[in-house]
Amino acid sequence: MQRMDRTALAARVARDIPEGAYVNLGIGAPTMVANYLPQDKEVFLQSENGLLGMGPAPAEADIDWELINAGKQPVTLLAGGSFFHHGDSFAMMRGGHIDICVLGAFQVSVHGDLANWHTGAPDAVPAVGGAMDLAIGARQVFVMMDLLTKAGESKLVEKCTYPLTGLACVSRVYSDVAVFSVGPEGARVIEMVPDMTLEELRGMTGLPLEMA
Amino acid sequence: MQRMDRTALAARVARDIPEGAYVNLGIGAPTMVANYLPQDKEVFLQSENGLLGMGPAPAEADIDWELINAGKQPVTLLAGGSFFHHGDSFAMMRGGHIDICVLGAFQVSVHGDLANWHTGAPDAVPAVGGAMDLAIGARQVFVMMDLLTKAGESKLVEKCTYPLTGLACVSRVYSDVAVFSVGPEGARVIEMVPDMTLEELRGMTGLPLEMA
Amino acid sequence: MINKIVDSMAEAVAGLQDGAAIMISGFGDAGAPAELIEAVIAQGATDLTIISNNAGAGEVGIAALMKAKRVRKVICSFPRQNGSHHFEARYRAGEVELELVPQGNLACRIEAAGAGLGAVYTPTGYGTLLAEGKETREIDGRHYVLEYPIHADFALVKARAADRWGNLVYRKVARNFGPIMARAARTTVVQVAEIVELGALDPETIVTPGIFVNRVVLSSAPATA
Amino acid sequence: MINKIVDSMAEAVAGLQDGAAIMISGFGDAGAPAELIEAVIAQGATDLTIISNNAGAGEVGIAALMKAKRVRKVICSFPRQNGSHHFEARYRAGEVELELVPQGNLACRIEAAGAGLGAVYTPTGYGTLLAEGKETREIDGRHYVLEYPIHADFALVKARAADRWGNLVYRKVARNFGPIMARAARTTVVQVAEIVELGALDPETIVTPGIFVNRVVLSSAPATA
Repeated sequence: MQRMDRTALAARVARDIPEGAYVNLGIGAPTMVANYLPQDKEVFLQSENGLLGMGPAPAEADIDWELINAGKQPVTLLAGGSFFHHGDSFAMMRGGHIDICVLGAFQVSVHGDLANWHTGAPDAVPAVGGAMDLAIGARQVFVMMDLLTKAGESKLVEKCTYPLTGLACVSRVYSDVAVFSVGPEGARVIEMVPDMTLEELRGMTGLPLEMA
Repeated sequence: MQRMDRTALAARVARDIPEGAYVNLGIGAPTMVANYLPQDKEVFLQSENGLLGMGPAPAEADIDWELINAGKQPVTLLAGGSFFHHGDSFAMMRGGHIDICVLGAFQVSVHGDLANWHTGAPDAVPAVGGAMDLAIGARQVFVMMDLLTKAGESKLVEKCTYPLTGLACVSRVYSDVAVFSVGPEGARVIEMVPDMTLEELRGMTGLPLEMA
Repeated sequence: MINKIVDSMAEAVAGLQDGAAIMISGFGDAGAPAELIEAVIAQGATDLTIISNNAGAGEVGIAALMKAKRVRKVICSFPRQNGSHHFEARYRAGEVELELVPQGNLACRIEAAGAGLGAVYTPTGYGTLLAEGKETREIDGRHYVLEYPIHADFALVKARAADRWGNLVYRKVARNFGPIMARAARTTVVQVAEIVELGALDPETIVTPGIFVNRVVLSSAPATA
Repeated sequence: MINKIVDSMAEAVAGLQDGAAIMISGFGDAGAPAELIEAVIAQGATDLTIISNNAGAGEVGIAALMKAKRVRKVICSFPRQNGSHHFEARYRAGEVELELVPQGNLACRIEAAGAGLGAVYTPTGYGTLLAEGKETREIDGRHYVLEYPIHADFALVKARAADRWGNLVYRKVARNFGPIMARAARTTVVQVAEIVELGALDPETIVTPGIFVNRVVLSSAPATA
């Protein structure tokens, strides 16, 4: 079975982002989606620390530590980009102005509940950042994740056991072996990697999956 | 008895505005206070339609209908002034950032209730503008008014009979014959015009007034 | 390539439905998108709810909408002013409903809509006629009124300049309600005096980022200096 | 003549009391007023509540305040990051209380304070651990959590330039929390890279009007181009 690696997965997510979309890419793997957006189409990247129209990483010589993304990596600003304060930035999210956000996850439920901020470990120092705002604010939330944990447990679940980030907020899950829709009617399989079968996906997840 | 006319009253109010104060002057007579602020002191005038650092009226040739005050009269902007939107403008007021606002009134109660937006006439088309926001937002609300109506009734009252603009919001009343403090402990007389007596003020208002 | 600039006022207001709620920027004439309002009259939508600071004065702008009997309801702070005879006539005839809102509550309800808040507790209006029947609460010794967001189907906004992504800058006090209304409507349409190249607006000084703007149209009125 | 410019970092933070609540701008290092924080350490106030996006990393800024054991409580969204060992050590030792707030709720609670709102209903956090015990309400079919304003005694803000009235402009994403914190504190102190003549800042592009600023101090750090 040919799993998608992170770059293939980022490219797959990028294919579902239409021209003109306002998009927030979460910290970590979702940031890579930017590398696969078609050069000839204009997609607007927002970063919650106060910029819209984010461009690619700068050359070493052009790094400016007052021009960084939410992951604190140096970025650039495209012509037509803008800066704004945190109040306005989160109004953009909470107010439903972001079309798509792409996030990582520990778990996603078949109804779209998201757990991605806290492992629930009692000794962990918690940190949430903008995860909860993005989860409930964006019109569509795409999750990018491996379907299974390293221990082989499904991260697509009937009900999340990790502390939730947001309820019923995810619409799609892009995993290394399949793409799912999730929501009020449960999870459906949109596509699978070559050689993957529905039966196998059911086995991996323990869910009664059907094709969308 | 020598009553203060509007210009004398405006000059009297101006004397109580310290340098550095952020001040909003209401529509009508309060606007005249600006003419009596000392030239050598800096007082910051805010107008709720989105400017801070308002200057005097322009010369005829310099009138710009996109540079007006809340009364829709042409004004100027001082060096150091700024423009902002209505959300920010009313955050300035509601958030307690305006030190003093000066308003006209139909009635003020001895406890500082203000009535200045509606006569209560059933056939009147109501209009409120920013009156209620100013009344409760500014740290101090000064009222400028004649003490009596044309019919000879006191506008400083035990309890307002006109519809209220705000509760317990006025701290001082500058009238044509006396200056009063109002508030939790009731009305007190701060000063009177020459030849006015406390007895006469009691007669005019029907209130058991004492000197502050 | 994304280009939010449309070629005509008619295109700018296309799709406006009967019964729509429309926000209209402006404080008096400053910032009022007169040409867009003319286009609404020409377009024909009726039974409109108008959300604006004023209810129109004279013969153009919102007053012309009133005169043309296109308005069912007005949500505003200051409907009574010199020349507001068209509003007053409709209002006294019982043809137009008025929701009178203190100006700062109007602003913060529009802001709440744009920012996705469900409701806010505001001190303005507490204990007055305009808070009658509304839920109140005492918080830290102060009294507040619960006010709900105001959303709109369309916002008609006037700005000074825009680029093809819909980034906006305004001019002096014509800014007023424009930036907050642009955020609170499903479709935001902006009449500008000037269209500039992408990148010509300084990213530090853009007041309304293009994310809040759907259509931009060039005004035929001369730009103010 | 009003001149909000003070001559030293010490003067900028004068009057800070033990037990004060301090807002500190910055998202990571961008916009963090490092010199003002150094001045707070030198000034000696302790038992502080820090309201900021992060809880410090490395050895300077908020991390230095943590190391110096001046902090009783942190209200922030993202305390755990590379180099946040000083916070983590104090937190695990039970010496520092943590109120974890989603970043957008942190922003809107600070905005509510500056705008004089009593509370707001926000959708963020509904149904999660961070809303446990909080009042909730369903409005138009959506669930919201009631969140209260966050006020502060001092705000320490970094901006690019100021004039003597305290008007501010920022630089790129160093703007972040500065403008909203400046409005929410009793005393707002700003560290700037440049002081300009009154009138040198374009009135259309001032981000924080001077009404929100009490003291301005020139940073000795070189201005970023």
